[in-house]
Amino acid sequence: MDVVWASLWLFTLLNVVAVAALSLVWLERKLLGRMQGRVGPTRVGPFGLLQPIADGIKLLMKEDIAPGSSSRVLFFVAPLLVFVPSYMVWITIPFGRDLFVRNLDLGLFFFVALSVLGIVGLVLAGWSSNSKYAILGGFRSAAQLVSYEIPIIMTILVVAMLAGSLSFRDVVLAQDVVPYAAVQPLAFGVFLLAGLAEVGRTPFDIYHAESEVVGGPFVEYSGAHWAIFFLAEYINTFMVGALGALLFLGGWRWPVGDVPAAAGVALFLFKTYAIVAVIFWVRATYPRMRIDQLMSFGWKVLIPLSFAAFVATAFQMFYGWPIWTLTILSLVILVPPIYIQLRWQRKPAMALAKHYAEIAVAVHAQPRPVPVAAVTEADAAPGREDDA
Amino acid sequence: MTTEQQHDTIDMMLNMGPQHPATHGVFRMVLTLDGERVLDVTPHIGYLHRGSEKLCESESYGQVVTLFDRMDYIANLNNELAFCRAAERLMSIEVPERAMYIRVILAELNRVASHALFIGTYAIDLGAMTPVMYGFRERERIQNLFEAVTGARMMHNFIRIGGVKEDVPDDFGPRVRQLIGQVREGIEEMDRLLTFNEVYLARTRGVGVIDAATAISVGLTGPSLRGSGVAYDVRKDDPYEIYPYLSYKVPIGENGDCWDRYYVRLQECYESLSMISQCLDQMEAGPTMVQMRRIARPPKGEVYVHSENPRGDIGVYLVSDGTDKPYRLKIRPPSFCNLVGLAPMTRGSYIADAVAILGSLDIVLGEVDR
Amino acid sequence: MTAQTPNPPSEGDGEPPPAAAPVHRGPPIAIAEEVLNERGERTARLLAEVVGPHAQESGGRDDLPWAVVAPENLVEVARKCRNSSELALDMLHLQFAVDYEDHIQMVYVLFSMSLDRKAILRVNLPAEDPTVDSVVGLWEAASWYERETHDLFGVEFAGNPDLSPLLLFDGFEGHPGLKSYPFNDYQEW
Amino acid sequence: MAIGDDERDAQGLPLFVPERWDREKSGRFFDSDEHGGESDGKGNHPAPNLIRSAAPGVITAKLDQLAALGRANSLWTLTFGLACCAIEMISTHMAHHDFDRFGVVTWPSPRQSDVMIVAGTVVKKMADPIRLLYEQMPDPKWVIAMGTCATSGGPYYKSYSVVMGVDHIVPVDVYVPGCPPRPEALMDGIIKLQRKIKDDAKGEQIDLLQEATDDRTDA
Repeated sequence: MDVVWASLWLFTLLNVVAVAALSLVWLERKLLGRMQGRVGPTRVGPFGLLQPIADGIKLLMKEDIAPGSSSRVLFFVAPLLVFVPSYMVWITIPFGRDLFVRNLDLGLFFFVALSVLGIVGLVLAGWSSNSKYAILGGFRSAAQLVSYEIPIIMTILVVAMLAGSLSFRDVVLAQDVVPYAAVQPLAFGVFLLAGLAEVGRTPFDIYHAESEVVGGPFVEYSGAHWAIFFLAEYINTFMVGALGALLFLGGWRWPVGDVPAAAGVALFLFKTYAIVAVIFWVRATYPRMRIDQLMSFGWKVLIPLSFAAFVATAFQMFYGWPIWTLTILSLVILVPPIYIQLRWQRKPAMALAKHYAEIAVAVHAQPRPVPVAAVTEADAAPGREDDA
Repeated sequence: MTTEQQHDTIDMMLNMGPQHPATHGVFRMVLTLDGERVLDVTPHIGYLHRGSEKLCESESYGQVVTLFDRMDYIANLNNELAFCRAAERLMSIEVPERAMYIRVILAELNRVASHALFIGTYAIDLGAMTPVMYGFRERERIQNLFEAVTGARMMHNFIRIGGVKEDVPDDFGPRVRQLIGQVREGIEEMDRLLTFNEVYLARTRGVGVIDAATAISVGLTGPSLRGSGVAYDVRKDDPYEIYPYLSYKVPIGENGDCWDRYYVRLQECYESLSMISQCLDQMEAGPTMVQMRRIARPPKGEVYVHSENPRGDIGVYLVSDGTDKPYRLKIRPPSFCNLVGLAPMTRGSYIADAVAILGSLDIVLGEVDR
Repeated sequence: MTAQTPNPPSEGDGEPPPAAAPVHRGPPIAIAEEVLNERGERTARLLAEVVGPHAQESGGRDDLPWAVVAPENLVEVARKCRNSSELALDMLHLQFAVDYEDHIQMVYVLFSMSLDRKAILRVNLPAEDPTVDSVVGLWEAASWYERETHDLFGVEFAGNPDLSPLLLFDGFEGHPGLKSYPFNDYQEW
Repeated sequence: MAIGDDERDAQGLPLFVPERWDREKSGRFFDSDEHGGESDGKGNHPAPNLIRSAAPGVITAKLDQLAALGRANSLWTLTFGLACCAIEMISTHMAHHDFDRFGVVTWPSPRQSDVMIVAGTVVKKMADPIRLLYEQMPDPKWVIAMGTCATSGGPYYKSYSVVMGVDHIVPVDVYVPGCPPRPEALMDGIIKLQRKIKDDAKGEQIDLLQEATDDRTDA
């Protein structure tokens, strides 16, 4: 009997997640449009709201080409391997106090385990479509996503330590006094950056970079299969927003405490969309990093920082210092890398720009010959003067 | 460069084909890759070879100006100016002062529009979506003014042999001053967004370095050459039109990497804007066309005239046999010569750098293939 | 100038012109006078020293002196121009061919970035099988110029490592740059 | 590809003969058919598929119009600029003219694009790549020939290396005149294409030329 309930719940979850992803598609095009001085889709329905639906209909109705030289079965399985994990994670994510499909008490662990599966689908898509760009994109995605799992896991461990439990609900309930973003700003920052890389948004979107590998693993997909990839990517972005809201901003509880479910969900969605808007804002401003810079940033900066956050939390909990010492500790750890970054990259560039301003070759205007009223041959044509 | 591999691996040949978002049109690059590292680049061009030089030989001098518009289709007025100066030098015509001022104002505005487009497309090659929108917003403003003066957004056919087609509209002065203010703000906006952006610096500093000697031997000219430290600018070293009467600074870089080439072009925008305001102050009333026959018929002889285009040093070698059609007309396209420098710069870099280096050379395919 | 008579149909129409020079029925052809300004005079004197006996003809216009050199000692003269201290022509600004129907003339425009000097070297080649030594060794810019001239004019460059087609596609027969290439009878396809 | 050796002309370029131009149908998923219906290049006539063969014409009429509405309002163009018209096409996509209002986004890969805007002079060396790109695009696809060069060779009609119009290579749906056409002209071309898609789905064939003359008469 509960199989029917479970399938009903899963079906509604699928719809909720799909609608959320479509709203993200619309929000991205409108937000990016606004930031770039243009309007974004306006013709398709009021304020362009039907634009994602029009895209969806078109993509479903399109011919779905599998290139002749590709291994057909793997080609059609790969999108499912990417979509299913990103959808299954939503089972444990609570929208409100008791608005969830299953409240696993190992919710965080379940999320970490599933988010790694998406990589298999990407690499399979890259390899099975038998095109050089796809293979390059697939290997890049493998390298990037694996190396950004570790910072995410460490920051989630920090939250688990603070909350004392691995279930999403308990984490949110534990944050009623102060959200963990205030307690551990370092972990919040590392989580957002690693989340950006996990989802492949700029400045970490190297595996489907348009100008280098032309869409990466998705190059050969068209029509419905490509739509599944597209949807999975937006669901992942929504997931990073949701997790940021739940783990660090106190989900549906923080400022208002216990409120009726509807207000709680509204608050949770507001926080999620705020984080997603920041992700789109970063996409509009930053260029893309190169693959070796991305790797060195991941391994040399994010992972040490996440370990430092972990150790700081351990110290605070072991010695039982008051909670605000942890905030100061994590801020102290956060400031030096930012200072070093500015010191070694921005200042020398500014100094170089000043230096170039000095060594620019100045050309001084020669006195103009007295302008004769009518133009006659006597007016020495400047074109002929030679002495520089 | 690459450590010798124990097992023999085959280098992958990646074809960045004629249709590729980063190749600015129909330019094809075959990269020999060892993983992500580029071992060698073999550029293939000719996908837009329309035979303009052969066409020029069967059209009269007035008609050739339109073909020059379509060669470097981002700096149209500068191309028209290059050809008209060659024909005027051959016919030894003195262009009236006011026509020269109008020409220089429009050419410098076109240079600013071209550099604004460069900053935009270069940023989108590296992944930033917003500067290209700001760049094209400035370009639209300048194109609106071009439309008021010459009647067309891109293919103006306004600079003629012996002067300009007609005088500028009456509100030209105040309108250009207002335009200079707006465009300066727009470019400063792009400057604030991009120049000292950490990720942008990481992607362009020290990438695609070429020293002055190889740059000269390879034939680089214009901002790409000035990025490597050679202070050669045709407006300074071989002054033409009314450039000797203007005071400005020629920005040069030192390390010859992508960021220097970008920064030289950015500073050139500001210099061009200040030049335009100086021209507006010095311009007086007067005729805008020299008295000559409608069909230009230069004497038999040869002449070589070069002028400063946004992309580099465009040279026009005109051989005339006395009839009203040029006997042979050879154009020295700066983008064509800058492309020769692509291979030495890109060896040993990554794929992402190959895209950045190609973008920093700012090539236009209509000019490369003619 | 006299009133402009309608221009006679240009020689290019229909079949290629007869071997004899086409009779020209337009207004008298004026010859452009070639006068050098003093900067050009200075460069011309330096060029005369460097080129020395090899110069078959020389002249100049404004600040651009030119000298005609025999094809066999082109590379030697070019190397001297490039390496000489006071001429220092370190940039090959432009290299192309002009088809005069009875002979093909290669033109090398050389610039000096440091001393701001300019000079032109010209080489006359027979029209049948025009071959000349390649200057790729002196200036790397020559590689693409020579490939393009080889495509459009069929001039062979001895010593250029790869003369594969640059501007035209592989199956293209004929050299479109030559005057003899049919121009107006375009086949619609 | 389906070009035999005999179908190349003297200069080795593919002769394009619409009738004999057939494409092998690889595996289809949803919309188009499995048994190789002939796509007559009109792009918008989706070959008969599962639903349409089950209940011909009855319930599918509305489905076609819904599909056409979806297709018309989300035309994804292929990033494919050849020459000067490409600059005007880019400035149409940019902030001032903003193609995004019509749902038109430029996409780098041919697999995910519906419209190929051929913007610029079609050179013979570029003929094969254009043909290849057209064949890589999934089925309901359209071509806009932007500018006189793509329509009929433009100012280079006498040149030895220019193809006289892209309709020698691919079937074209909308021609946009101009050299280069203003961004507003390209937007008008896209709007005409949208109307063409919607009217094709209704079954009646609108004749753009005739309709253009009507506009002139009653203007």
